[in-house]
Parts: sequence; C-alpha cells; structure tokens
Amino acid sequence: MAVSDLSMMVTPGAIHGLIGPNGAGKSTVFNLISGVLSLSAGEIFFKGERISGLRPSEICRRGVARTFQATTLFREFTVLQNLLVAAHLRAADGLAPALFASPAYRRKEREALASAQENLTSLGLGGTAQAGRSVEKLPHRDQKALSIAMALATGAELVLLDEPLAGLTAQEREETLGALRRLRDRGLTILLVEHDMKAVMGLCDVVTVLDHGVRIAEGTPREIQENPAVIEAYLGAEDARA
Amino acid sequence: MPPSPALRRALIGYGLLAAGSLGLPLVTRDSYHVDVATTILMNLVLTMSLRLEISTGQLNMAHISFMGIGAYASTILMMRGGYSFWITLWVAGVMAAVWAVPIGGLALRVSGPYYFLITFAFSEVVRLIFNNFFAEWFGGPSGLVQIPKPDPLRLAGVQLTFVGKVELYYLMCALLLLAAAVLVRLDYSRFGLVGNAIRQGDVLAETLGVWVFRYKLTAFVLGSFMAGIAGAFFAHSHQVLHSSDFSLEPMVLLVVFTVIGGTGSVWGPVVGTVVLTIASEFMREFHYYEILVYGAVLILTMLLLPEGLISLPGKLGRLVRRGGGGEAEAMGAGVAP
Amino acid sequence: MKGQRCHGWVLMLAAVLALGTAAPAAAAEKTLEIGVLGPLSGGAASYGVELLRGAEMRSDEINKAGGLKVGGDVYKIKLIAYDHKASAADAATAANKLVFQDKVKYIIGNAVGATCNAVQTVTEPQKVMFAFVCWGTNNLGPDKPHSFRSMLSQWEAAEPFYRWIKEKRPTIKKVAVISPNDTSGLDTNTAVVKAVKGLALDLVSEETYERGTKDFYPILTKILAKKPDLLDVAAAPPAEAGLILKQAHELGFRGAKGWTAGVNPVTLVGIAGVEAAEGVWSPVNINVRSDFVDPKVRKFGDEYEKRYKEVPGVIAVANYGAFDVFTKAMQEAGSVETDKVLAALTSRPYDTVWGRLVIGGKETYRIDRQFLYPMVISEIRGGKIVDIEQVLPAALKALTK
Amino acid sequence: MPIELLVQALLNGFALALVYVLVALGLTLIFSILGIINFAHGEFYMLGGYATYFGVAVFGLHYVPTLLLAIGAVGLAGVVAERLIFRHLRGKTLNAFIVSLGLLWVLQSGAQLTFGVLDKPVPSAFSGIIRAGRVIISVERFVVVLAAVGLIAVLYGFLQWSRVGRAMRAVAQDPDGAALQGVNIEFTSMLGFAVGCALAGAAGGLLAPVFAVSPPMGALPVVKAFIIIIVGGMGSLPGAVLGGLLLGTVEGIGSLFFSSAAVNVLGFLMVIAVLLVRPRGLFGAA
Repeated sequence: MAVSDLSMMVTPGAIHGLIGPNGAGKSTVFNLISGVLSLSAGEIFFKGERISGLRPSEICRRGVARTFQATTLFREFTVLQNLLVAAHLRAADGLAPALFASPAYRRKEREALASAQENLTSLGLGGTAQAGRSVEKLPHRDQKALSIAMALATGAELVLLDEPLAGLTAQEREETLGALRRLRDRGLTILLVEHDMKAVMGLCDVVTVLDHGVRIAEGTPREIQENPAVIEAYLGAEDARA
Repeated sequence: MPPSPALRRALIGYGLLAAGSLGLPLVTRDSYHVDVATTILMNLVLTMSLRLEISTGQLNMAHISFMGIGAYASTILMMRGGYSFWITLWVAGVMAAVWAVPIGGLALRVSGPYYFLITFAFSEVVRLIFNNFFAEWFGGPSGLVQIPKPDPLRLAGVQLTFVGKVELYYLMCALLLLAAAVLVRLDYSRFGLVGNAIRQGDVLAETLGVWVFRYKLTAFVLGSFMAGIAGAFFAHSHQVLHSSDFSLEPMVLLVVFTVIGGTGSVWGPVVGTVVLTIASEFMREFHYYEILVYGAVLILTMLLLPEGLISLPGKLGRLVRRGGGGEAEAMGAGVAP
Repeated sequence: MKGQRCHGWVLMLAAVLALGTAAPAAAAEKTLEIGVLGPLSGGAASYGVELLRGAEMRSDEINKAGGLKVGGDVYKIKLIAYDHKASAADAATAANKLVFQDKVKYIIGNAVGATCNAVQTVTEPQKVMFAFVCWGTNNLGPDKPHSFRSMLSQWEAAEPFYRWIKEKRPTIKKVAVISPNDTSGLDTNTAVVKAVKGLALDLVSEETYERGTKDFYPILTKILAKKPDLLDVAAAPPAEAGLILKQAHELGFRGAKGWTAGVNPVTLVGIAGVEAAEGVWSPVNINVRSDFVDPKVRKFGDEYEKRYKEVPGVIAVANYGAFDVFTKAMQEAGSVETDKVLAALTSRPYDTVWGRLVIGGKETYRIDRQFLYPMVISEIRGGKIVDIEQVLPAALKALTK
Repeated sequence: MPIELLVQALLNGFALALVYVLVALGLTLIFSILGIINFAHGEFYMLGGYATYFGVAVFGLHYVPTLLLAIGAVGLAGVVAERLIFRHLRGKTLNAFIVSLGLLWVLQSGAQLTFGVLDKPVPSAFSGIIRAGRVIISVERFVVVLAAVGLIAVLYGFLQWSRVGRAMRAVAQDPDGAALQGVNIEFTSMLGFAVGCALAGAAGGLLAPVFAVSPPMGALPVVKAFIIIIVGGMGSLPGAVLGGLLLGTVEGIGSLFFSSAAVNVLGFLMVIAVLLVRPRGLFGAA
C-alpha cells in the first residue's frame, strides 16, 4: 500500500500511536522506517541522522527495531536462541572471533546471554524451563512477548510495534500495556500500530491517523477522538466493513 | 561453565569422524577400499562446506566450479610455475575464494530459485571456459594429464611422501579434519546460529541488525575456499583433470549427498556422503540398471525421511518411545564456552 | 507406490545376497573375469551399451562353445561391467574396483576420451590390459604399454579417405568439417584438416558443437554460406550426424557428404531420411547388413539384432572384435598371464570380423598398440549402405609389405 | 554480411525457441503452483516424444491425432507423478530437487531399458521447403512454430478465461486466499501439474519428427527452459515468450559470429546480466 506526503515526528521517550483503517498504509510506514522497503522520495531521520537509504541492519544498529504484524520468530529455534540472535549487535560478529573464541567473544556472548535472560524476565517469560522451549510450542501471548523482547534485545532506543495486542485476551492486553508503560518509563520510545482504539487512547501520548496513505490528523488522544476527519474515516470504514 | 549438551554432541561427533577416518587404514588397506574412502573424505569437504552455505538458505550450484578453479589453479601453478604442492594447495583455496567474492557478490543479489539458477548459469560459464577457452592452459576438451602427485613434505626431520594410496588418504584425512574442525566449530558458534536464523527468516534477521548479505557472502567465500582446497587434492591425487569433473552431474551428486543426509545438522552431509557413496559402490553391480535403482532409492528416501538420513535414529527413537515428550532440541544451541 | 518401494529394496537385497554367494560357488571351473567399462546411462549411453553388448555377444559364444581353451585349461568368461556415467572421476573409481576388488587383468571396452585417461592412471601401474575405442591421440603411447585401441581412429582413416575422395571426385575442392566439441571430435577435426591440407584441398570451414545439440540450423547457416563442395560430419555420432545432414538438406545443401568417423550408418539413414543421406561416404563404418561384408559379420549382426532389437554400430563390432583378438591371443600364448598375452598380441596377425587384423601404429603413436585392419569405404545409396572399395590404412600397408 | 543471412539466423533462433517456450511454460506453471522446480520436466518432454514415436512409427497412426494422444498421455503421466510423489513436496524446494532428480534418472534409464539406447526416427508428416528469396524454412519447422504459437495462445486463454485456469492463477498467487474462496487446492495443483507436463509432452511430440527421439533428449530443452524462465521471470507467460525470443535472437545471431561454445556462454551471460538488472526476470513480480 502506498504512502504519500507523510510527515511525522516521534518525540523521544513517548509512546506514539499510528492508527487508521485497514489499508491506510500503517505497515508500509513501518517497512519504510525500518528499511525493509526503500523510499521512492523523501527522507527519514533518527536522532538527527538520516537513516533512509540504509540497510535494515544498519538502521537497527542506529537504534531502531521493529516487530511484525504476523508475529515473526525463528520458528525452529528455542526462546533463548531467538533472543541470542536478537542480541547480535552486542555480540562479536564475524568469522574469526567465532572460530577462535577470543576472550572478548566469550565475554560478549556471556553478556548477550545475561541480557537475553533479563529481557525474558521483564516480559514475564523468565525461568530456565521457558528459555529452552521451542517457540513453535509457545502460547500466542508468549510469542508476542518474545517478539517484543527480541526488538528490545537489539539495544534499540526506538521500537516499532506492529499490533502488539492482536489476538490477546483482555487480561493479557492489560499485562502487555503495563509492560509497555514500564518500558517508556525506562526511557524507551515506542511507535505503535494498533487496532484496539481503547488501548491506543489509554496508552499513547501522541496519535497520528493515516487514511489511504495520507496523514489526516495528529494530536493527543483527546484531540484525535474529537477530530471530525478521523470520525469520518473510521465511520466510513466501519460502514464499509458492515 | 560445563559444556552444553550441544557442544558435547559436537565433540563426540568430531571424535567419531576423526577416529573413523584415521582408523580406517587399520581395518583395510585394500587399494579399492582406500580409494573409495579417499573420495568420500574429499567429498565430505565439499558437502560439509556446501551445507554451510545451504544452512544460510542458499543452494549454490556453482560450488563445484570453485573446486574446479582450485584444481586448475594448483595444477597450472605446479606444472607451469614449478611451485611445490604445499604452496599450490593453499593458493588453490585462496584463488577459489578470490573468485567467490565477485561471483557470490553478484549472485547473492537474488534469492530463492533465482539464486539457484543464477549460480547454475555461473557454473556452466566456468565449465564452458575450462572446456573451450584458453586451451593452452586448461587443456581444452582433452583436459590435463600426467599431473604430478603432491611433493614430499619434510616435517620435524621426517620425510613424508604422498605417492601411495594410503599416504594420499592420510593427507586427505588431515585436510578434512581441519575443514571439519572449522565447520563444526562455526556451526556451534554464533556464526552458525545466525546463519541458521537467516535461513529461517532473512528479513527478520536483517531487522534485528544482522547484515544478511555479508553473512551469506562470508559463508560463500569460506565454502568456496574449502572447495578450492578439495579441488587441489583432487587434481594431484587423480592426476588427470577434465572440465566434466566440474559439471552439473557431479554438482548434483554433492547436493544429493547433502540433502539425503539432512541439511538440518552439520553431520547430515557426513551421513549422506558416507552412506550414499558406499551404497552406490554396491549398486555398480546393477550395471545397466544402476542409475534406475539409484534414482528410485533417492525418491523413496526423500519421501520417507524428508529431513534426511540423519533424522532416522530420532524417528526410530520416537517410534519406540511412542511419541513421548522428548522434544527434539534445535541444533546448535549457539552458546560457545 | 508400495510395489515400487518393495521392488527397489528387493533388488538391493538380491544384489547383496548375490555378492555374498557368488564368490565361493565358482571354484569348480576356471573363470576368467574380464572388465567392461563405459557410459551405460545418460547422453553417451549408446557407446557404453554397444560396447557391453559386443562383449556379451562374444563371451556368450565362447561360453556356449564350452569355454575358452588356453593351454591345458578351460575358462568360462565372466563379464564384470560398470557404468562410469561418462565421468572421469567415476571411471577411475570403477577401474579401481575392477582392478583391486574384482582382480581383473583385462578391461576390454571403454569409451569417452576423458575417462580413458583416468582409467589408465589405474591400469598402467598395475599392468592391466586395457582396450578401448576412445579416439584421443594421447591414449596410446610408449608410456602406456598395456593400452590398446581396438578400432581404427581418425589418424588411420582420414588421410586414405580423403586421398580416395580426391581421386574419385576431382571436382571437390572446398571442404567443410564439423565435429562435437570433445577430445575425439577435436582430434578428428585435426586429422581431417591435416589430410585436407596435405592433399592441397581447400578447408573452408572447421566447426565444433556441444554434444547433445539437436538444432544445427544456426551453425549450418554459417557453414553453408562458405559454399563447401563436401560436408564432412567427421566425428558426429550417428543421430547427430543424421540431424546435421537432414538440416543441411533442408537448407539447400546438395554437395558431397563424408563421415570420416562414421559409426552406425543405419541410424544415420533413419534420422536423416533417405534423401538427405544420399551419397554419404564413410571409411570406417561397418554395415552388418551389407552383402559385401564377411559372413561372420552378417551372422553377428543378425544375432545382435535378434537379441537386442537394435542394429549394431561399429562400436559393438569393435568390442566384439577386441574380445575375439584378446581371447585368441591368450590361446596363442597358451596362458592368460598378461605379459605373455601382450607378446602374443603383437607377434602375429589375427583373423577377425574385420578380416585380417594387425596391431601396429608405431609411426603415429611410437608404439604398436593400434588395431589395424582393412577399411571399407561405403556409400549410402537410396537408403542402403553399399560398400565400394577396400582401402588399407597407411600403417597396415607398411606392415603387410 | 548479407541481410538474408541475418534474417535466416533470426528465423533459425525463433523457430525452436518458441517450442522451448512451451517447456518453459510448463516448468513455470508447476513452479508457481507447487513452489518447486521439477528437474524431471525434460523427461516428460521425452515421454511426449516416445508417445509420438510409437503412434506414428510403430502403430502407423497419422501424426496429428497421435500428437493429441501424446499430449493427453503425458498429462496423465503428470497426474500419476503428482499424486504419487510431488504433492508431498509442496514448497519443499530442496527435497523436490532430489526427488525430481531421482525421477529424472528413473525415467531416463527406464526409457533406455524399454525403448533401446539408439535414437529412433519419427517419420515426418510434412515435407518441403518454404522459400522467401534466399531465406529458407522447412514446412516441418514452420508447422511446429505455428503449433507452438497456437498452444501458447490456448494456454493463455485457458488461464485467463476458464474457471480452472483462473483457480490455478489464484492458487499461484496466494494458496491460502484461494482456499478461503473455495478453490480446491489439491485438485487444482494436480491439474496444474498435469497441464505443465502436457505442455512439455506437446513440445516433445512436436519436435519428435524434427529431431528424432532418444532417452536423454530431455536434457537440452530443460536447460533452455531454465534460461527462458529466468530471463522472462518465474510465473509469467508473456515473460516466457519474451525470454524465448531473446534466447532465440542471441543463439541465432550469435552463431553467425561465434563458436557454438561461445554462443552457449553468451546465453548464460544473458541470464546473469538480466538477473543483475532485474533480479526477478524481465516480467517477474517485484
């Protein structure tokens, strides 16, 4: 889905919601920011540095990580292995260190392991029993949590979360929302795509609304809820769906 | 920290490989047995390094071409340049690796079936060049003959010669154990872990900060280096070279060995290469029917054991335990000591 | 599905059992094991299959006649045939198996140039006798005293053939030659070019093509633009030679046609069609159906056809002949030991399906290891192969003088 | 260089390339529906050739009905192969690679053992030459080209307008979506595989009188088909036609100037060049 003429700014330390009817281009925005798709025009900056045009891995290295709408994990791996891959940027990369297991390599692997375990705990996935489980056999909620933990494990300062609440029960949603707030309190910036309006309005500091690839509104949740263009877009969409 | 179960398995596996290959001449010194065993060891270097590439999700149909580059490089350097085998052997690997950088760099811009087909196109170009161009160097369609055996090696005052089959066998054995040490080490390190992750989801890996292209290229170049070394051994042990040694047919056999063994484990190609080579030596008795039987065996093996021969013990085990909760541990736990 | 699976395993099981039981059972009678190599599958299979069939024909004849009497012993001949799939590396392994596992002292039959070199790295150091039909020039030499070529090659055939053409048809000036792009093809082209130039004819085109090519329009368009008087499909195998001639005919070529290394004219006529094959001359063809050939050859051809439902080409005849020559030499030597047989082979002429056969070739190869026999130049007329004239290869002429 | 020679060269290249396009279309159809590359595809071409051989040369039937029968027979063989083997391999690229290799060997070797090792001529139903100035094409080849173009058009119509054809395209694009819309995936896959094989069989039947038949005859067209589909883009019918014409041009014109080996190299270099500029072929989806 195409996105055009979009200009938006994410404030550090905030939870920024990105909403819009189906097909509004939310996921495309994520793909563009994370570098999975390349821009045909325009620029994206992070912390004053241009990141558009970089490889996704390079964008991640600058501190931007993401999750995917359909929960994406390394399916054949255990929970711990998934996190170890995610901690890649903190590890010693390349052939020689792996081959000769230099002290630095070992130290970094130990640190990666420790931080992976810490991330697991913070998302309620702690315990050695969990770490060794194959992710295929994990409940949906834990898979979602793991994908967020992996984005965090990269050491990102900005994480893009694509529908972190989808498919969760009411109680699980509450837990996740709590976890996201705690993350913000630790100084993390979050850009969030979510369909659950109540959750978005309750959680976000700022909300941007997209429709057909164009920004139609931006502001605090309260402002957004009262914006006629937004109501129009959503009502139209609801009508169409019904 | 005590070694993880995965690492212990790696050490046991390597120990078995080393004991088996080093001990074989104690069991038989029959020229034919030693010859087949040498071929197996050489093919193991090729299939294990091919599996390194496959484990990052790419089937490189030009793998055999790098063996060819190594073989011709070493031969020409020795026969024209007069260099010792102990130099040309390593130059062969380096030459293969050097060519792997541009070829891999171009081929890795595409993926999936396109990668498969573009590497096939590269391999055909290389074979056609060996066969038809620069005939004064590559020997043209007649190939190269009377390639000298490896030079004697003076090691700690002892003169080692490489004329007899058993001596050549031990040389190949040393090369294999070196290559296998590197490959097994990598498989159980972060490199193997990340490579495997790339195979499962390259976009996810990339967004988690893995420079996927560089990983794939590293695997490609390292794999090609090993293929080049194997090629040099091939040239000086067979003593004749022909472009058809590096064509689609032997390449296809390497893939067959690797996949029938199982690409999920570093030991898959070992099992596949050993079992299939021995089986096909028995199948020679079928003369007219050999290929027919071989083909049928491949079809049945793949349909019955989609994960390769390496999955057979696990399958049997599960049958015995009636599907008890023993969760198969994913390979290469990834944490090195 | 299930049936198919069982079939494969039963076959394998049977083979393993056969392997286990075959060895001790043969003790009562003396057995002479002879190896046959060749591509039995894939694109070059016709060569290997014909080699093996020729060997089967002759060894069965010998066994049916009670065995081979050598000195005071009687041997049953047992063939051990392996498919080397036209791969040099596989040929070396197969040769190792024959020499070290099966302990054969004779490998009679191999084709595909590159594999011959590989087999020789095994047979020569072990002093195993090796006869083949590969046309590579370097397959014979003083460094390979146990290697024999059991059919005429381009070096024997090309010069007398072109000399005959020049005498018979002095109007032919411009010659075009085409061969497959491999050892035998290139060596054949070289021999033809040498003969053509030596006879002061004009070589207008020398082309090669990848084996397996079916469409020759592109290459022929280029060749025919040079307006040759004679098109020589030199080392092209029968089917490809047939396609070249058929397509040349379609493109309007009506000149003379030669086939310096022709191997199976019946297949050629079938594929080219009667019209396009009209007038093809060939010096080494053997037409087992011809009225002119030795009755032995006709009988061989009839029985071969009855048994295999295909017409034998020159390779089948050559390997049949090679078995004949080697077994006769064993009888002559009164022993199956290789050095005695080696001496007997080169000591006298042998009467075979080819007529009188001598092993010579020293002028070309610096050692006498080439089977030399009278070659018959044939012409295809109305789809029939007609033998026109017998010509002696230069080396044979020199020997019989 | 006279212009007639160039025209002749182009004609030479195009005539056969269009038949190889049929093989390529079958290969790409199977790929897009099952997600696998069938290396035994050339062996279905071979089966088409032998079916035609038996009809015409052994049983003395007329060529045209024989060809239609051969196409049907190979399609049926495709159904058998799909049911027994290939349906278990959906999306498993590596396993399908090995299995189709095994099948290639079984079929090729089986053909050699049953039909004999020598090439068998198939009498041609058409004779004569069409001549335009100094440019020549045999009636036989001309008919083959017309038939190939006709079959490509029929396939296009089938995929575009028939219900099953549309179902095939739906499965190719998105199997899950197609299943949701009530498309019977199993049946559609089977039919797609059969149609793919039938196309190869048709090509084999068309070229049987031109080139004769032999057990290893499938090796060449399948390599050409690979080149065509990479150049044109997997899963694209117009791409395959364009790829075929490009290959025909390179081979036809190239043969005038270079040795056959160099022309083969050129073909593969074209593949590499196209993929570097357009990584999914000329018509491949981005």
